[in-house]
Amino acid sequence: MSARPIATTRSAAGMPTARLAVWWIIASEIVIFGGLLGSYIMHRLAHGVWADYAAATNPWIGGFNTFVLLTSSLMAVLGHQAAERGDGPRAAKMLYLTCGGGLLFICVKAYEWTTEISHGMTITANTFWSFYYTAAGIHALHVIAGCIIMLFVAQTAKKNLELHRVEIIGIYWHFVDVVWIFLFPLLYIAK
Amino acid sequence: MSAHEAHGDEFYVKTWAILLVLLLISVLGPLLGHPVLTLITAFGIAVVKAYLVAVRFMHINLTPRFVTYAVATTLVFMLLFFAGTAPDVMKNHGTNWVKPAWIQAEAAYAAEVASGAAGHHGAGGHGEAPHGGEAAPAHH
Amino acid sequence: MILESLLPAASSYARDIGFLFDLITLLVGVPFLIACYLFFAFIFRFAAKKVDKAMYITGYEHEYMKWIHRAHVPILVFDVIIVIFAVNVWYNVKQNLPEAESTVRVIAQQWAWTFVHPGPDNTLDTADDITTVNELHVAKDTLYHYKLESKDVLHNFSVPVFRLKQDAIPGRVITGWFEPTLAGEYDIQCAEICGIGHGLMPARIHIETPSQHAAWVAENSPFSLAKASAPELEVAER
Amino acid sequence: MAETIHVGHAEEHGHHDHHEMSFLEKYVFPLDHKMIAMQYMFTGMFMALIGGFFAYAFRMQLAFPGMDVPFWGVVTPADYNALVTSHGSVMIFWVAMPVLIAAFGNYLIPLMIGADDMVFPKINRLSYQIFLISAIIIIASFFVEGGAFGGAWTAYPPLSTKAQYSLTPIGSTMWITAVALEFVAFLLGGINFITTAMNSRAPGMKMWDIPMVVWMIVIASILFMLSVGPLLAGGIMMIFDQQLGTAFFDPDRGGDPILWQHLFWFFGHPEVYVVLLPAVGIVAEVMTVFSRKKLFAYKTVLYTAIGTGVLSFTVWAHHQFIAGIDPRMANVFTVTTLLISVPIAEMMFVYIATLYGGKITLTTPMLWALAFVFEFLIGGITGIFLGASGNDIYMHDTYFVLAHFHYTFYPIAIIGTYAGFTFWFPKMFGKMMNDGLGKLHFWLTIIPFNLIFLPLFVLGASGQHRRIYDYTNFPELAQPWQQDLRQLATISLVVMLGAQVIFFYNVIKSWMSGPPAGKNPWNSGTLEWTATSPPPHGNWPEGLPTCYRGPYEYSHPDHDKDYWPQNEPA
Repeated sequence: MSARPIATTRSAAGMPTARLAVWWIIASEIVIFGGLLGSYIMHRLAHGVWADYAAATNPWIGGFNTFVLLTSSLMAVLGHQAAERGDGPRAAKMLYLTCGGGLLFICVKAYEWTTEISHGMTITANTFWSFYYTAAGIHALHVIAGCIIMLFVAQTAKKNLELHRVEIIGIYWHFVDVVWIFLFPLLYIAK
Repeated sequence: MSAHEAHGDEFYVKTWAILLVLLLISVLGPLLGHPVLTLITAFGIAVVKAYLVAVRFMHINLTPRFVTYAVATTLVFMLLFFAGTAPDVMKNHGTNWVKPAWIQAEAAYAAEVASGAAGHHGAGGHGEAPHGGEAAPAHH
Repeated sequence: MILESLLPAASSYARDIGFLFDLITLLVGVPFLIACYLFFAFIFRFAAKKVDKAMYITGYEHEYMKWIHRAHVPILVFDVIIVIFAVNVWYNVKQNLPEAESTVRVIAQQWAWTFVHPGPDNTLDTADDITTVNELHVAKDTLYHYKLESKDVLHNFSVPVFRLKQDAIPGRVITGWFEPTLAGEYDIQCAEICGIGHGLMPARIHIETPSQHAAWVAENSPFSLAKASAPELEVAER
Repeated sequence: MAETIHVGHAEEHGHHDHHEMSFLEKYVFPLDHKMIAMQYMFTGMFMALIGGFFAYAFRMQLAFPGMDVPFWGVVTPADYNALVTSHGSVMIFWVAMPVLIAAFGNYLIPLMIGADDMVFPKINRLSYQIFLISAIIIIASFFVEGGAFGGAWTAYPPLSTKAQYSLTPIGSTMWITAVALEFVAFLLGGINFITTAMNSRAPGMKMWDIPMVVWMIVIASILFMLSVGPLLAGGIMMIFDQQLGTAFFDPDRGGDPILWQHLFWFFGHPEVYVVLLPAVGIVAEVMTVFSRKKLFAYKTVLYTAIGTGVLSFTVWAHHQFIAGIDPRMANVFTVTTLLISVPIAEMMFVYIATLYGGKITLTTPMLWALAFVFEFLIGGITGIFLGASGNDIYMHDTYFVLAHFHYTFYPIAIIGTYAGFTFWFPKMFGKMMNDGLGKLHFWLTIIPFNLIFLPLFVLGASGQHRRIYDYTNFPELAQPWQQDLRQLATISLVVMLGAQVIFFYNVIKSWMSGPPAGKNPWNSGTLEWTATSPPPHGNWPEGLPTCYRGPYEYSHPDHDKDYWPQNEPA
């Protein structure tokens, strides 16, 4: 691995480069989800019949998944605390737990989707389900991507290296959590 | 990152506990069956939860102010997008234009609700795929 | 003036749009010429040959900045004038819907136009409607509503001599109006790309004097085509 | 395109890294921001040639309908649609964006703010690789069954989502995939530009000491990042509509085709300013150097840029006035659209004011910069005609629109690029360009450019619609004088494209055997001119510079030389 440029170590804006970058990533992600969910809300408010479609979603599974993500977020922030204290192995352990949460989330999601699809509620059933699978699917992709990156971060953190990355991936993970916090009422609760 | 070192792990566990209580409320809210209440418990609480996560987990208040502004700007732009787009997408008619198929579908749905068959859609989605598709506007 | 010199104006609002075009030309043309004059004057006046050393101007000095600020005044005024006239024309053509004397239905599809004329009874969706492909017949000095639909993709009902343009959108019926003021035969073009045949959707609009138009209607109504006694029936229906 | 890359190869004097880098590491998978910039630059120029060739093919068809176009053949309606679609997409997404933002951004930001590299070199490299893949996909779409997508660069559904309408089952999906990938590439690049400029400035470089072009690229990147999201989401929705059979944009099954137009133009309009601002920044650098004068009211330029950027998010529906949106909305968007003329006009005034009191030398880069101001002025004022809703009823989708946005995009993408490229060529390659050949190229580009598009204003005003492959089908558009104007435009285009040979000859010849440039051939004050030409990996191996003053301290009364480098202690 080549040496990190001096540029990366400067912080004229008053915060470390990686943290600055992750916030910009989040800003650009907000508009991706914002555009999608905005379109969804427009349709949802306009079509009364969608409330009936939404009734077929299972809020208990959705609620459980919210619980899983919130808990994994807690693990991520505890990992960050450990990293602040310089405790790499504990940070890594917390990140692995976070990953476990992500994995559980995906598994529950997979179960939920298989059930729904086998009951005929496919992505082409109607536009509500199209939005449902698209929004939740893009979110799930973020969860998977977060998990993969987190595994790499945990690998280095275990050796007490690059501990600042624990915070960065944590912020990203919290953002994924926040997206789900909004997806959950939009897709499962509002009826 | 030094300002939040005052917090111990308990602080985060406590926050997590609050989030779980809020989650429980938002799941149970709809069971009361009051639409306005559902709206509050679902989205009001989502905003509170998001705020808690952003402040206590993501430490947005400890980052330079411009980050908050940038995030706020994206939200404002999304509202703008919604405001500009909704008059076309959210309406079934407007100044000098109508979406006839949509209006028909709505009328058909209203008739169905009136005849007490509204529950059919939710259940119908479970049963047969073709019905789910048929219920979409414009097929009537 | 400018638009009319390029293409005849054949609708009641075509001249309004022509006037708006002239107005904008004037209001942006004058500042443009002034800006160009200053631009080239500075380039020649301050050429390296003629200047010993450049001035040191930050641009914040009041004596220089005031010129930038002053320039805003006419621009804002011109903007306001343009907005007022533009919105006025827009309101007349698109938002306001004057009482119709007749209504035609325009249906776009890949790649042809179908026009439904109301027929002798001057009412759409009756048995005597006259349906034509790629030719629209209208009477001069009659206020028409059009109901625009599309069967497949986006199209655009564009009649350049009317200065009229409106997208046809599947799933929507869009209503608008026009009042032909000039007899003749003109183009209807599709102005929204609609696939391979987009360039092959030339329809024609036939603007006829009321008597000519009545004759065309009589000749083409389903009854007159079916039976020789149609004219009587037409009179009876009226 | 790996072959084109090493045109950009330049002798490297020193390395950060101790081991000698292999050819692959250095030119194909580089981490050095300058080499990535060169990759973007030459990929962009290659794509510009392709886009220019597309324009040549369809303009020949318009001027001489049905002719057997040399190097292409007979242009069928399907060909014509594919050509105009790809010309638009390629020129905006694969030429203007990579060259103006990515190439100049990558090259200039670290050098101008006194950093040794971008903050995330690997993300930077990944950004280029994704971009390259997207470029390959868009070109490859010409060779699949059914041919390339032909639904215009705006890709309005249902034409773009349903194969039975577009007749390009694979081409449509390849188009939207390529565009989406390109956006991902620029999101990655944009994050790099923003964080680098925000965080990695040289010690002492305050907000108002940042060169204008850096500001502009950063603002443009922010605009891009905040506007592209809805379209990315829309792109995914469109791919699902095409391939999975969902109905997001299908009115028959509960969707709405207008939704796509909003998603598209919510991005599409800020996109204009995304490419405009870097060009404006480049022109600021060139104009100050060659008029030996401080930029007139630096902060004003900056505020107008930010103002334009914010306003650009509020005007998008002026592209849709007659596209079926609710007519009442048009009034709102007319007002915001005309409002945007205020900051843009101010920006142009400030540029003209910068010339006042200067000592102007008309070198090749300066000619390009001045041409930018003049031509963009024309593009700007003709925009008023289209922003005024009443007039747009007639002008929408005519050649007037086409001429208008070519008068904005051409100065931005082509003139701006030439201004920047000829200006920083000595820095990039360490050699001076031939000024005589440069001026010849300038005049042979700028005169034909005006002769292409001025006639198109007239044609547009006479009612000629866009994207029609043969106007002889329409009696009102088949008049002899109109055909003459079309032929004039086409012949001018061929002349202009031919003139580009001079440019490439000049580049290669100057690079091979031009006179050495030295560190600071233009006597410029900004930091990049304090590095060797070309700068080695790490830019300043002897130590990164410190900044003491603003970038445009030309002809300062307290200084004996007429320029005062930013890194010179007081």
